[in-house]
Amino acid sequence: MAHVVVPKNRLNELLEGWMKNYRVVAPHRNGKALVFEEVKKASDVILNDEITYKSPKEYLFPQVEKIMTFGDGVEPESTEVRKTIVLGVKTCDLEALKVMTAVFTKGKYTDTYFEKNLNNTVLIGLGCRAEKPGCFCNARGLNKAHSQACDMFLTDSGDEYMAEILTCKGEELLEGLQLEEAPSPAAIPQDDNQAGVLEIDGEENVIFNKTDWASISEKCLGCGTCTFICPTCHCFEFKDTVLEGVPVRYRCWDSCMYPKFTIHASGHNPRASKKERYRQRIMHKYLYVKQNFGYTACTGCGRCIRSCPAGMNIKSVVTEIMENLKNS
Amino acid sequence: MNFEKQRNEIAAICNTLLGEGRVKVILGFTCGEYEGNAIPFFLRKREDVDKLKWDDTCTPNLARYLMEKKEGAAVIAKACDARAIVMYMAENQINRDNVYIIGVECEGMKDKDGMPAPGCRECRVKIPPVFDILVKNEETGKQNNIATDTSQNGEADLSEKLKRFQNEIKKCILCYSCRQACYGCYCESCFMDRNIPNWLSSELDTGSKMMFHLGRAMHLAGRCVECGACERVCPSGVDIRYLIKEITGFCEELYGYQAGVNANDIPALLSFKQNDREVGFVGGEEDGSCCGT
Amino acid sequence: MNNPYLPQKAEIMEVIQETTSDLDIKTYRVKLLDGGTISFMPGQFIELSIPGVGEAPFGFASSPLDTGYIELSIKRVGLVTEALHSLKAGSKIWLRGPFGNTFPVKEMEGSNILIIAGGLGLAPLRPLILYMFDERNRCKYGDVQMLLAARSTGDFIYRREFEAWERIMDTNIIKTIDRPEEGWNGKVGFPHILVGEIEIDIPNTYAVLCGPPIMIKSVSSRLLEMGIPKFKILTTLEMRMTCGVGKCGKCNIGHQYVCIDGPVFSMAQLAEMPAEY
Amino acid sequence: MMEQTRRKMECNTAWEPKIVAFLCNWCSYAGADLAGTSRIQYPPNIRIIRLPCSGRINPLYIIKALVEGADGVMVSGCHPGDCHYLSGNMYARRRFTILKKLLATAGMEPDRVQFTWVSASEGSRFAAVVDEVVGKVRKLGPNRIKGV
Repeated sequence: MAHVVVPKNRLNELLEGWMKNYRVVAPHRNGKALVFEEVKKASDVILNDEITYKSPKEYLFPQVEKIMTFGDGVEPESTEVRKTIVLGVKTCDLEALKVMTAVFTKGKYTDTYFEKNLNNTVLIGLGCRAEKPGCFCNARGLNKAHSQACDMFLTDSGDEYMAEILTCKGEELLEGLQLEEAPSPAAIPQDDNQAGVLEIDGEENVIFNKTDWASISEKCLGCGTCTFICPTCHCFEFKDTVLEGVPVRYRCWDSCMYPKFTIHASGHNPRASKKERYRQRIMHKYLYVKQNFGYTACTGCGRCIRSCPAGMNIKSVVTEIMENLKNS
Repeated sequence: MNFEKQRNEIAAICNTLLGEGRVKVILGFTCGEYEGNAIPFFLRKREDVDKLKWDDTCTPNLARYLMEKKEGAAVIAKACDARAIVMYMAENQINRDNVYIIGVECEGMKDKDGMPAPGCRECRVKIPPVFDILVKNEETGKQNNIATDTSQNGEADLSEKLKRFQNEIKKCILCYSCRQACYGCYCESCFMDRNIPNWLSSELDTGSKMMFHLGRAMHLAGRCVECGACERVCPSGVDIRYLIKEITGFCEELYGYQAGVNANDIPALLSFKQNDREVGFVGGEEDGSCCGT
Repeated sequence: MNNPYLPQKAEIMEVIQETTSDLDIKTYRVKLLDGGTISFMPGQFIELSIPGVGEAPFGFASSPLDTGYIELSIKRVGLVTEALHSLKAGSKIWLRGPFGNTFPVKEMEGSNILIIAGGLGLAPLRPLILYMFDERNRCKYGDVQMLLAARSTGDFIYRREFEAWERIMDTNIIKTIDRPEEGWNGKVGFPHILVGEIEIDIPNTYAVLCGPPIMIKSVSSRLLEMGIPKFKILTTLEMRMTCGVGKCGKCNIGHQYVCIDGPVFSMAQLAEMPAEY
Repeated sequence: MMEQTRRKMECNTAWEPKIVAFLCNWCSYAGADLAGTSRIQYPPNIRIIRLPCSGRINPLYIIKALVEGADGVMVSGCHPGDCHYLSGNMYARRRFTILKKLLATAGMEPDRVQFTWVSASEGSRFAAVVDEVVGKVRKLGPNRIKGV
């Protein structure tokens, strides 16, 4: 579709216009941390090359979401459909949302809650310039400068943003703003240093059985931080409770790093120790999702590496697995 | 600084321990792949001794790993790690004879921005209270300084305190990394994970976070060794340690118990005296400064 | 789009106490309140909710051909089952399903069937048994042999039906308990040993087993030794299936989800999957 | 939903404090019983939960009650030295002292949580304590720890 030029000095005007009709979620400074939060003032938006410590997945797949109320019948919670703009989403997170969209909407069943949130969200991507410490999107074969997995993609070019309009939802946002059209660039922005693609390339059973998971996971504290800040982690649990006398069901994020994640009522636990749980995390990301949906569920955003209290590094773990495989 | 000197001394000790086969594994630090920070390291072979790291980024509390390796382990222990080990001994979690402690006198660690790490800012104990061998810091040779912390917030009024608590709660994402990194949170099954009874609040968001942090603080009352791990590992920058610090200080004030100093002392909440003060009880003593009305 | 998480309200019509031992198993006969039916095939499962308490998956235990109601046999073991066991006829519960795959009833036609069940493991096989015993279907299957095991006589579920099942032609039921008991005239011992005593037409038999994990493992390796091919040994697995629709990420074994790719697996499939169940 | 409740509470001029009372079986519960059988009047705002001993009162019970919206919590056991289990209340005394400090640090009005000792023979003291506790909580108004 079309390309338009958004001068940076008109950005605030745009934002204020959007805020009238949308909830605008954008990177915003809360204390020291940069987080995706609803912004009420255009000046609160921070569009830079930093990466937020959490991914913006919570606006499509909230950490706690009321999904139904029990009464005479069961009422699905009509989560107020708030049209939302998520602005400034980096390539790694956009690609991750692609994975999550596949998991929730492909196959025999569709997760209607995720789908509804997705339909009411306009994603505005932002090109990324440099890898931050811990980032490894290059190694994962991502083009951090460009992605089409959104409604509009911004590329910073000094005094202005080049906006690539990718969907009708994106087009709607710019209606009536009389922005100057730009010729389609001859080539999409490219990353200069794309390395090979870091993948686990092997048979499920072989990786499962031939890797020394006990020593790989030895340092892991089992805290689950990695899963909460990961842009592709999507496992959840239902929690039932009684609110003001009315039984309700919530859907909450869960983490494969927790012992209670898979425990049966009988007490039997198929993943009883951290070795099994860590194995599940790596294999789910690099093998299972790939087999079921065609994507590797890790985009190299580096969040888990930066936030891990024990210094676990998924990139080196994957590299180690592949080296072991080659040597054996 | 003489980190290099200390490191060499530690390496020599490890070399001997492994050479003599006295331990199977040594818990220490090595260089992390991300930003060169120190990360936990399980040293098993003599040829890996060179990988040991000792500098001002060695923040992780290694005592936690002793709960998985109760026998045949040595641990490179800063004062806070050693204090945690003292608590494990006081609470009958590990047997002193099964752990070899390489105590290291510590001047405090730095965080990512080069500032004193959480816990180190107000650290009162530089020399490990328990060790088999001590690696001294010759430049300073300081004594443990039991000075009271001055950064208390006893003066703030209630609504400010509530606001502070609510602000911290707001940032929390309930990932439990504070719990997992804490030496003291070793329950087989944390109350937050239990189904029966279910401790989560019926209002899942704020309520459950409050339940978790207040419940955890209560469980650490008089047991916290002020290593700062909870604050350091939090991905959201939640500081709930001030709550624990306050009540730990209160335990010391009321019951004269300091956590992680002497393994033979009975932890404050596991003992009692006939004449314990009844601060803030109905008909009991009123305490204007902290608990009064 | 259908919301796969929304349950329908149902009513408990009848509660049958199955066991007389300390293993508290009850069978619940339930029907949907709006008059609708839940049509399912043997092997599938359903998610049962008790408002304010939670939701848990259970295998169907009634005949798929009875459309007026469904039955679920449930042991009191956790949060949801505890609450369920306090409910009486007339109480309301919520159901969603059916989910999961089914026993390959078409492929099994023409073969002899060997059913091996331990304790509550008989419950998810009962739909298959009743399906085969239906007069329209009985002629499609050969001999039906059953080896039913329980810890003690009081632990057998569906005892009241055994006699009727035995009367059906070409059917043989062997009952066994773990330890001898006074007045017991069946076998004593574990199924993986007793299965060797059964006369089986090896090339022409499908074996279907369900029970505790240890029983599944021991019996299946015995059956393989006896020469029954892997793909003809079927079992049904239990996992913590929160969503039932392959989203929540809890019940996977390798890349397969027990809730959508299972719960029925053949030994041929299980041999290719990581051993994590 | 929370917002609605609050508004409901505010509009409703007849707000009455809800107070959870955890009582030990041997002294305080018997004391409450005596207050009842002696027909001593005390405010009906308390909901009594009986436990074997004040030493069995997990501090989490108190935290949970407050987080779930109780306006106050009252805890009572045998007088120090009179515990049926010899020392349960002595441990409890330390725990409650610390808990009260913790709640105050988190910004909770200390008067919402009241600890006391009532013996089986102190029916009138029980009534007086309840009176005092209800009065103090009433003065504080509804519990707003969650900021709603």
